[in-house]
Amino acid sequence: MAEFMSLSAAVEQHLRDGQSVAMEGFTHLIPYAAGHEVIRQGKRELTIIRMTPDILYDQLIGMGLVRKMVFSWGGNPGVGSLHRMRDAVENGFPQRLDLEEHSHAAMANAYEAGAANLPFAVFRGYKGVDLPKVNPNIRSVTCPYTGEVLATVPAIRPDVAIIHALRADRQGNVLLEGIVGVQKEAVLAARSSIVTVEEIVDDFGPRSANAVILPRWTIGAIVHVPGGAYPSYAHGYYKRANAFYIGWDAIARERETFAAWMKANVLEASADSFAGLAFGAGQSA
Amino acid sequence: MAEFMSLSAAVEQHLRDGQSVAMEGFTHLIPYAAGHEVIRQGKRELTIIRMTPDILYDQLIGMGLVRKMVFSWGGNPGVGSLHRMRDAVENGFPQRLDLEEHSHAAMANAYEAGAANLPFAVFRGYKGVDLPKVNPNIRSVTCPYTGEVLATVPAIRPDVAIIHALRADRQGNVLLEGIVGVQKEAVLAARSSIVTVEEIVDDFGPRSANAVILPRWTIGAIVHVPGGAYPSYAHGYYKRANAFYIGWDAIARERETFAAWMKANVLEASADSFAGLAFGAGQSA
Amino acid sequence: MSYSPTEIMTIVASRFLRTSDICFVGIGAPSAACNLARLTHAPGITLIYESGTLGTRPDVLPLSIGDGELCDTALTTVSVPEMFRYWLQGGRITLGFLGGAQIDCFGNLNTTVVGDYANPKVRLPGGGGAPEIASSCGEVFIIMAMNPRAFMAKLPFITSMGHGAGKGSREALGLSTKGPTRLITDLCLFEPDPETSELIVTAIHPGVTREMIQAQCGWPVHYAAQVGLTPAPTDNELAVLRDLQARTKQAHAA
Amino acid sequence: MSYSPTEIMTIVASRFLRTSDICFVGIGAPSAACNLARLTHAPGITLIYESGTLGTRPDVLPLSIGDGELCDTALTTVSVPEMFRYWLQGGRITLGFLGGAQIDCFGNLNTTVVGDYANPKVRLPGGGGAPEIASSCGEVFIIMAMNPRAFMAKLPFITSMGHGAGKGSREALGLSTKGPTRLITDLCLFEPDPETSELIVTAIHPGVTREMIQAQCGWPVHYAAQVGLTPAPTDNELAVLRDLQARTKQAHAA
Repeated sequence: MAEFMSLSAAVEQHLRDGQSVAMEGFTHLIPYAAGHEVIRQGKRELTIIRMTPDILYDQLIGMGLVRKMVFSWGGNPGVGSLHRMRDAVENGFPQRLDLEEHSHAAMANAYEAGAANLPFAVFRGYKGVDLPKVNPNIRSVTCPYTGEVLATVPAIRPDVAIIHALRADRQGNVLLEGIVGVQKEAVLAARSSIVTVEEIVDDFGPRSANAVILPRWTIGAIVHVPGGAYPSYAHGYYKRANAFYIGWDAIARERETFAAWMKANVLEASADSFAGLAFGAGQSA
Repeated sequence: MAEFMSLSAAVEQHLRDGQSVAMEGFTHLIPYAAGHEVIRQGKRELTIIRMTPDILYDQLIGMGLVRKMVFSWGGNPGVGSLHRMRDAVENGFPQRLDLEEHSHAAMANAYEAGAANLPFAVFRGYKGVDLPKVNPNIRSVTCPYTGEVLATVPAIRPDVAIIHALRADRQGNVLLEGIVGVQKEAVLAARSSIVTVEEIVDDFGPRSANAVILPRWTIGAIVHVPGGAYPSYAHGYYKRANAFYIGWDAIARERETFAAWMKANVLEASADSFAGLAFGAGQSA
Repeated sequence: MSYSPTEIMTIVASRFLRTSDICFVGIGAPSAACNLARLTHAPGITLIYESGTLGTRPDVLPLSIGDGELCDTALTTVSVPEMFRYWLQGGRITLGFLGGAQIDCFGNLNTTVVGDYANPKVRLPGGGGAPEIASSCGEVFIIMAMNPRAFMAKLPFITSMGHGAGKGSREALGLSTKGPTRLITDLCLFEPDPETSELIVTAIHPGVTREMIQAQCGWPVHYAAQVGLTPAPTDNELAVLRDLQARTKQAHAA
Repeated sequence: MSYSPTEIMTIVASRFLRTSDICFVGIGAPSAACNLARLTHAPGITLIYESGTLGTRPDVLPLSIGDGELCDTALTTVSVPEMFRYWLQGGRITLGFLGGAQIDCFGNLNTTVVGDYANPKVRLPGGGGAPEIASSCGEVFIIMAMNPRAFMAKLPFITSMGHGAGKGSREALGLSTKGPTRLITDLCLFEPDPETSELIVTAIHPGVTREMIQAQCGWPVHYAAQVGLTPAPTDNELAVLRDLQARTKQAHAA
């Protein structure tokens, strides 16, 4: 049942060292503020799960919080590599990073199966490619009607899901809109969840009868963090800081510039100060 | 690609004798007008598919159009039996009716698998019950990760899906809202489709970013039939004619009263005359 | 105030509902009981109808599972595949309701056929959501008026599973949900015997005798060591229920 | 007007797009080519981005696959699981686009690793949607600038399948989709040889020689019996493309 609390309390109470955590967001609504709090609290030995790990996961990896990553595409979209991820995979710095790699189709199906409380998902994929040779979790079942062999993937059931949403009402129901990605599935698949929101409203008011809403009884903690998706975006609140994404390439390329940036902007900063950049266009990175 | 046409042309061009057809609608948006046109055209040997066959399917069966029904709950909701269906199953009148029976969970999953172009669906169901003993299409697969045995159902892939929707735009995109049931899945799972709509608009205008819309390139025929869901309802257009559903019980109980009603209200009537009752409250049945 | 057998059945069911429950509601008595609870002691109760409406608060009772009223008053409405995958199978529902044409002493239900499946004497509507409601909800309440043709020693067909052949049947199938924890009838309340999982009478409604119960039951009825007396419906319970039914009747006549 | 290698590559790709196509669009050159086609000869083209946006009409090119612009201009936006289940796997997409770090002569692509998978020399981003785009779309266009380290005789890792080991490989895996039907580069156009499915040059861009092509290709390039000359970009094509890119650059600097 959704409980309103501070960001630090939410991360303290819901995420423990060694757990698996999915901080989802498909370009839109990436939970940067919550992820930065995880870094400030210095959680260790995490398994991080995400279809499209981007800068936030680069930061978690570069700060040495991560033992394993489950993913399907790891890059800085439209810009290039995640240098901290590459440093971990190619050089074991700051520590070895285990990868469990899937395709997007597999990950999307695996979240869906998790939300549906199934142990695995079936899909038509991985035809003629090499990933099944290096990922033993890619298996198959035979259709009991047609004999067709289809690919399978284990359901994703994270210990904790962390997402950023547009609005919560005072009862703790949460509304998403726009590019909704796999966030609803991630929350429903997880054992507990933290949701940061742009705004808390008395009531959602007039809306589509089919609005994407997570009822309060599906959520662990709700935290009010305006700007909590910055430098990603929150539809109707602020735009994606594309310049930040472009600028990140130079920051993350070297270990020293990365460490300095993290110290100044995350470790020694408050959640509000970084998130606040969402509303002061252009002065970031 | 969606083509606007008359109801009679749509049914003539898209549905042939001996085919399988899903006229879906979960209380809301049941495509009565289109179903009545199927009756007027006297299609034969149909396989009719629906989770909740109600009065419309009672009529198709009672008029002798149906060879087989695939379903999960066949009744007049809140009222009682479907007398024409029972007469066919219990007495073979007007002809023998084969049944393929599933649970709602199985049917919902089977439509979803059809829309997803999979040959079957996996779900956790049918524990400790007798239906698998009488339906050979209820089978199982073993999870390749946990060893759990799960139920399977073949995907539903109807030759034709027929649904009623709220609005189409002039390009042929179709919008559903409210209780959307399995209609989107039925259309995506089918080889072709007929969509009747309450209204044709220039543009859908302001709407939820996540509105339930079927793009024009997923649809066969679109027909403008205001009231086309009557005595079911169209959200925001007219309410469910509960009195009609209650009154149907007496009409359908006897073969003669049923035949007379069908003659007067369907065979010798136009689609518009019956659908028009949606807008003249209370004078029906 | 005097009351009907259906009224006390509905009111007794409503009393067991908690404001924290997430209920998968069927049409008829379950719907009446859930909304009565919502309008009296359990204002926060979450009602879900299989048509896809999450957290609905109807002003009148729906005639069917997908009336517009349910959608208009819902937190949101999802597709039917999502309802059965994420919400029911997802294990989100704490309490499901079932009824049926026939029941046995372990709470197994038949809503499929009377007689042989291939050549039935009476073809009933079928299972609908029941098989998976019975297995996926945290617990199940069954509401049925008693009569000896409905309360049967042996069912011709098992549409949804209660406690199977008795204690341990559910666990043997890998189920961790509780199954039927209460059978609420017009005469009395049954609950599973902790030793055998047979449904035994734990409370009797006012004015009802053990003979009256047995006369309406096709199996030999067993009783708990301590059998309670159901408190009569209060004036408030009856008033709220009748008001709800009157609003409903008026709405459905339209 | 003069033009860059990237410009002619984008323009050539755009020319092959039909107004009836349903395209699964990737970021970068595919996105530019699709939107150029939409703004010139294929106004009815349907663009789908894997973030869930169906029928989107962006005014500026997205930097990432899920920019708000895509959602604002879409017919509707679905969840990512639905995108991969109903729309891609559902067989709704007529044309998919792929690019990659490395390609072989059968249009197989590597975007996973250079070197050994467990101990890679270069860790690339991974497959993302590519493995299933390659198998589920009706046909696939690949857009890549040529260089000999990218156009390889043998790939270290196959991320997405083109024509496998050649003619018949796709059919042997049960695939009925066409796979790569065009490889559009900055120097020339490749299409599969009908006999072998090897990608062979069918048209050469203005000012490019066969020697220049071979110099940028790690496999021995083969040519169709009749090799065409790519018509140079028209002034209108260049103007529309540059206008789009200028708007995009301005928007992304924000």
